[in-house]
Amino acid sequence: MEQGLLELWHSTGLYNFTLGQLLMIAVGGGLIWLAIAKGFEPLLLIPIGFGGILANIPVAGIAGPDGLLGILYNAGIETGLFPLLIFMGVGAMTDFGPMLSRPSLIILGAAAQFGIFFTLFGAIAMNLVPGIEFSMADAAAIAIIGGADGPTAIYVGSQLAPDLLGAIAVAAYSYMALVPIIQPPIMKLLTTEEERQTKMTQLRHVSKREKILFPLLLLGVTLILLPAATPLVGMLCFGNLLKECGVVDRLSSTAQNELINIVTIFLGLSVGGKLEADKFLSAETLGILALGMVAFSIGTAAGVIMGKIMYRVTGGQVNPLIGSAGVSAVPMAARVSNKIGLQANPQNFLLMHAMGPNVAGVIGSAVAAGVLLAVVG
Amino acid sequence: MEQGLLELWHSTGLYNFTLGQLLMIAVGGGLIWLAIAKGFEPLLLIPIGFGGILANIPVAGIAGPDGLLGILYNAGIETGLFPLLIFMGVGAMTDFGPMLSRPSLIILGAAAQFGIFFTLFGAIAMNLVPGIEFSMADAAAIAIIGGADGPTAIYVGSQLAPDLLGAIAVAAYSYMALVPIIQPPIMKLLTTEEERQTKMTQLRHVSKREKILFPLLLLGVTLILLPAATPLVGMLCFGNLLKECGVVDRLSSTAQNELINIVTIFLGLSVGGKLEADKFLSAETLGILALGMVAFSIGTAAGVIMGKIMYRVTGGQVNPLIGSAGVSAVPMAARVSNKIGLQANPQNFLLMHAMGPNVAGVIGSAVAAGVLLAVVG
Amino acid sequence: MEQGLLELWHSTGLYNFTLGQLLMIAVGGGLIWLAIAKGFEPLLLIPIGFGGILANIPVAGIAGPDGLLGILYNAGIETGLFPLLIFMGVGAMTDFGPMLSRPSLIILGAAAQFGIFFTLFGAIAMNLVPGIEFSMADAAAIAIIGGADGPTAIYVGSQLAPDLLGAIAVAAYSYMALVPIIQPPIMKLLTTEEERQTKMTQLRHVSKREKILFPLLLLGVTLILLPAATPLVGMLCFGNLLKECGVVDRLSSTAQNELINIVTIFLGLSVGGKLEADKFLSAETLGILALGMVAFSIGTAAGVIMGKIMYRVTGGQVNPLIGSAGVSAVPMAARVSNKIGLQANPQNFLLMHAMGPNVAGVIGSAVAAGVLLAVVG
Amino acid sequence: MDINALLIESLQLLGLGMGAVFIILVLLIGLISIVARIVPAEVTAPTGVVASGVDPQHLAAISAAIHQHRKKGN
Amino acid sequence: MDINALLIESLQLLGLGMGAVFIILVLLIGLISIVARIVPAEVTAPTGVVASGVDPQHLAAISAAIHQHRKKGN
Amino acid sequence: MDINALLIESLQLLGLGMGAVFIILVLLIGLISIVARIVPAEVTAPTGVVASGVDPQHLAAISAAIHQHRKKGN
Ligand code: NA
Ligand code: NA
Ligand code: NA
Repeated sequence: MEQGLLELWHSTGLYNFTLGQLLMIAVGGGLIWLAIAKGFEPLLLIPIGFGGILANIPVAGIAGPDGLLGILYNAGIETGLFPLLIFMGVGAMTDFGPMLSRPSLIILGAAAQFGIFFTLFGAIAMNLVPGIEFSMADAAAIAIIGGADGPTAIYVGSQLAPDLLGAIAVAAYSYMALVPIIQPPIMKLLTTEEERQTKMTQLRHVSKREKILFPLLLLGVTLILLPAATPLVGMLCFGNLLKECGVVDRLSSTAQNELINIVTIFLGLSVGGKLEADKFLSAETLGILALGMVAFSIGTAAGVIMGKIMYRVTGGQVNPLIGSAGVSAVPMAARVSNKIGLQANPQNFLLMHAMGPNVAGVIGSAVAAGVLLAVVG
Repeated sequence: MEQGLLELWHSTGLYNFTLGQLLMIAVGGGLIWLAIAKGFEPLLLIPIGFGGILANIPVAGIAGPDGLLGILYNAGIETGLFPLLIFMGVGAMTDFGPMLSRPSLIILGAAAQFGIFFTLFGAIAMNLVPGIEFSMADAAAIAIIGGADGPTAIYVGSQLAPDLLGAIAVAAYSYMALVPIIQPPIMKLLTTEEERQTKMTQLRHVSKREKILFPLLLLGVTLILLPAATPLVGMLCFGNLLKECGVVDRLSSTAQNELINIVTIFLGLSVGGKLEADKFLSAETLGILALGMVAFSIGTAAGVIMGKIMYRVTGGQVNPLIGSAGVSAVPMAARVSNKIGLQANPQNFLLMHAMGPNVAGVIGSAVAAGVLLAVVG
Repeated sequence: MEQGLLELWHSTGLYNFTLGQLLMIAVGGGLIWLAIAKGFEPLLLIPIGFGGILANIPVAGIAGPDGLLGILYNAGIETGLFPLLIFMGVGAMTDFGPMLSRPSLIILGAAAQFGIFFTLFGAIAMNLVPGIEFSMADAAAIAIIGGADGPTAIYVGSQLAPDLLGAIAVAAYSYMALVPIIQPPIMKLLTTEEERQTKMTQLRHVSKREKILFPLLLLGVTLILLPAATPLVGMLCFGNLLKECGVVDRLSSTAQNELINIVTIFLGLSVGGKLEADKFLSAETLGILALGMVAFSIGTAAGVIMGKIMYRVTGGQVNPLIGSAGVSAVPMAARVSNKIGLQANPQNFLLMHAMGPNVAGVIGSAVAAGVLLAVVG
Repeated sequence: MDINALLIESLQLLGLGMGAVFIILVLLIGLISIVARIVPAEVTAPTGVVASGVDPQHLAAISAAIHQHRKKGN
Repeated sequence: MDINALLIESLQLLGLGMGAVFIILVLLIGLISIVARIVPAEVTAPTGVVASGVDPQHLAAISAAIHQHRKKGN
Repeated sequence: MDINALLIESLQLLGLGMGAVFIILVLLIGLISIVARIVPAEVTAPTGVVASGVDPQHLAAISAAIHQHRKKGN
């Protein structure tokens, strides 16, 4: 009898907990609180936070190789399957129309990727801080947070630095949720009141056929110049083709509803499984959080500055505020551009104009991911 | 030519059938008949019955390691994935409100688990019958039938006694379907007419915030005291959090519809794949069926007796009839409590009061499963 | 710096393309064009075409063992999982009522399978052409194109001749889309104006119970006589039982909607992954395309000729035009029968009569597949 | 295996295959016809009620209970 | 292990198991009751608005912009 | 690899990366503009009908047949 009791006692959490695990359970709870009470990207942060709690339960081994989270991780994250399927769903949900109607604005989505590559440099420079050691692969995985795109960050992170994946995903989604707080001061600092008041002309009509051709065009350019980006860009294009072609609506609907929901649950839980105490509670995580903030800020600034250049070049036809939307974080960043524009001029609706750079930013960061995977991976 | 004909003849079922396989095909057909004509848990028993037929087809090897059922079994049952995902869906479908509004009734859901542990003892005692040999792991896997909860039984069975899984699943779901026949005589035997006529006061209002906090609370208690129960309890809590938090409705909807449907099909078929003749047609199966009935009856009785104790302690504020709902078998057992209550007093609506012990019984048997996995597994 | 540039250049598609890959990307684009602009089976040919493009991108290795398409292929095609799940969905979508109401017409669905076995002979004879070498397994995999049933062709192809799978799937779905062009001349050639004008009597009512019993009956006959056909036939029957039994509507709905959609996306992409240049651009592919056309034509002719025999035997109660629907290609072939019938007599509605042989053809080709797998596999 | 042997084998397979297809489908025709004769004509499909395992009065009682409960809060 | 030892072990497990179930569920009753007392009464659930991360004026502006855009083409 | 070499490599990557992003997206701008000029204006989208592979009369006939069939039983 005593032996049985002892066995049971030895199998309690009380007997087995480490301080780190308790802290991580609090971190998981904190993410869930941010998601529910503050609206921080709940679709991802609730599963990630809950996965983080499950991963830090002693004895149970839920994130171990034979546990639920470990099995899901090996099947879907290590292989890249989950982020690629999410990207397909994103493609099936994205209307590239606003971008096609004024393609020149795509350049804003390119400029904002400066945040990624500047952060790569910053992460390497951080090695000068004692206690932090980032390899080139680590640095690249962290830098991609600046892409402000969840599945891209998880895909690159899982390929280049799986040990940092938990922190990278948490940083990426948290900062995406914080876009309405991070971006406005930078946007206002870099623009004049006159620039912000700029009204933009109405968008031209985009035909169905242009929309069908676009994903094939994008895939074509990518496969010729940067095949390493084709898994991500390819699935985005595939999803978008399902949506736009108009003859496979049942597949398109499944890709953007049930399938992406199922994969989101699995992806969130298994990414949360990477929030293990010994990996997460380290100086590296603080570095990742700091660098992620730098990446978002620099990306926003680069987009706005490119917006100012276009404002000059076009003789005032482009409102620089839509430049910040180039970081992606669809559609939050475009909404922020719209909001700041309305503050300057209550008749100034920038939302649809900002959607162009916004979705271009998704493509831009997928391309940047391809460069990182090709050179560093 | 003759050789070809001979080859084809040797590949017919007629040439290869064993008597056992024919019997098992009849058993599979019988389960399908019970499901369709008698309404026995059709969501599970149709896939299980059909899987049982497929598994006993000679030559085809559908339940073998390279066959459809074998592949599904290895991917989803051996790993625990399928029952855990079902449990997530159950969490997303369950309203714990009636239980939260009067938490003291949870004690009824604890008492009914006596059926499990008594049956464990009974299964070991059955070793005295010649021809039957149950190890402690076998006994534990059989006893969990008394939990009256399908996914819990399948999860524990697959971990502790995969060879008995087919019989355990069939017994669990059959007896759950038979709850309206098994429980009433026991309930009437143990209660007086006066007790059965007891009306219960109306339930207090439960706030949204209490409902959101509950799954986190339950997970917290479980991870501190019994980590071995956290895979099951954790997924139940995760599903319930998705439902109650109100900010991820698309995930909650997928968890309780498409995802649970897909997994139910796969789980049913692969559990059916365990209905192989040489495993199922044995004295053990008869023992399992007998013990399962004992487990259900003892659990029901224990719940009712605890109900009688509460009736006394509270001075007649608790109707003992709701005690039987503590075995789980949601929502059938609660309906039975309601029905017997109405027979005693046509104004006596016990349904919502019985839902409290009913869902508490799900938690109770998941906890019991944790104890069995921790000590025996 | 130069090294970095060189690395990037060496990782471009431009540097790495082979002529074959460019051709195959054009083939993939061509399939997508046929699907969108010409309505060629878009649900399958868009994923297959897109998968074909992705598979031929140099460097990226998307169809390799660690790439998305390779992983999906290994998980779902090599194991047979995807085509079997599609078949389950087909079962859940098929109403066998018209077939049950006049079972004698099933014989037309048997006759049309002559296309399969004649083509098997033709494929072996093709070995006389220099440069083409088909083993018996190759020939069987090609012949099944004549079954005019996509999942059956993919299932048999993946088991007997995985290297030819891409070409076989493309041929099968293309010819299924071309049924309205391939069949009419053959039908008109083989029938007289008088035969084509034959009106058929109205179908008898089929009770719910007959519909529920049918899938079990079909499975019973198959498992006794040809167990090798039971994976395919079994899943068809399982899906149909889910649909007809009326007590598991949520499973039936999932099987014929979300689940089949998800699997269609995965199956299409991974079959497209088999459109690799070195496998597809060969004399064998031309042979497969030629033989597929032969198979469809012979199958159509055999069905019509059997129709003429039934016309004679029944004293003009069967319109021979419905014989061509026996090849399957549901519901296109039945529509073609109806259309040609209307041309001969504007009051002559053959659609529901042709649905009988049409769905019988699905069973017929699954049985034929079982013979091929049993003898050749 | 030389081409002639293969040709002969494929001809045999033609016979075997069409034979198997016809035997199975003809058997199916027979069984369907037998079932059609045996199975009684439809009697307004009582399966639905049996399947839910609940009789109508019971259902009414449940709805009443839920209704009453909802009205009073929660 | 002989049958007697097994029987004793299973009796122990009966005690341990029911003990664990009761301890956990009784603890749960306590916690639920505490939470029920601590958590403030509902204040017309403001979570919905917070969760979407957008204030109502903002939403109005967005809808206006989309409406205007749609009206003008595309 | 010492920190200086890493810093230089990361600076190179900055140049390469932004170069690649700009080249690809500028090329995309060009191609989109060309497509926009080449593709003819919309002509009430006839794709829908072609896609279904059935002409309207045919569809009418089918519906008529189904309707007639349904009316008569089954
Ligand atoms: Na981006
Ligand atoms: Na229970
Ligand atoms: Na066929």
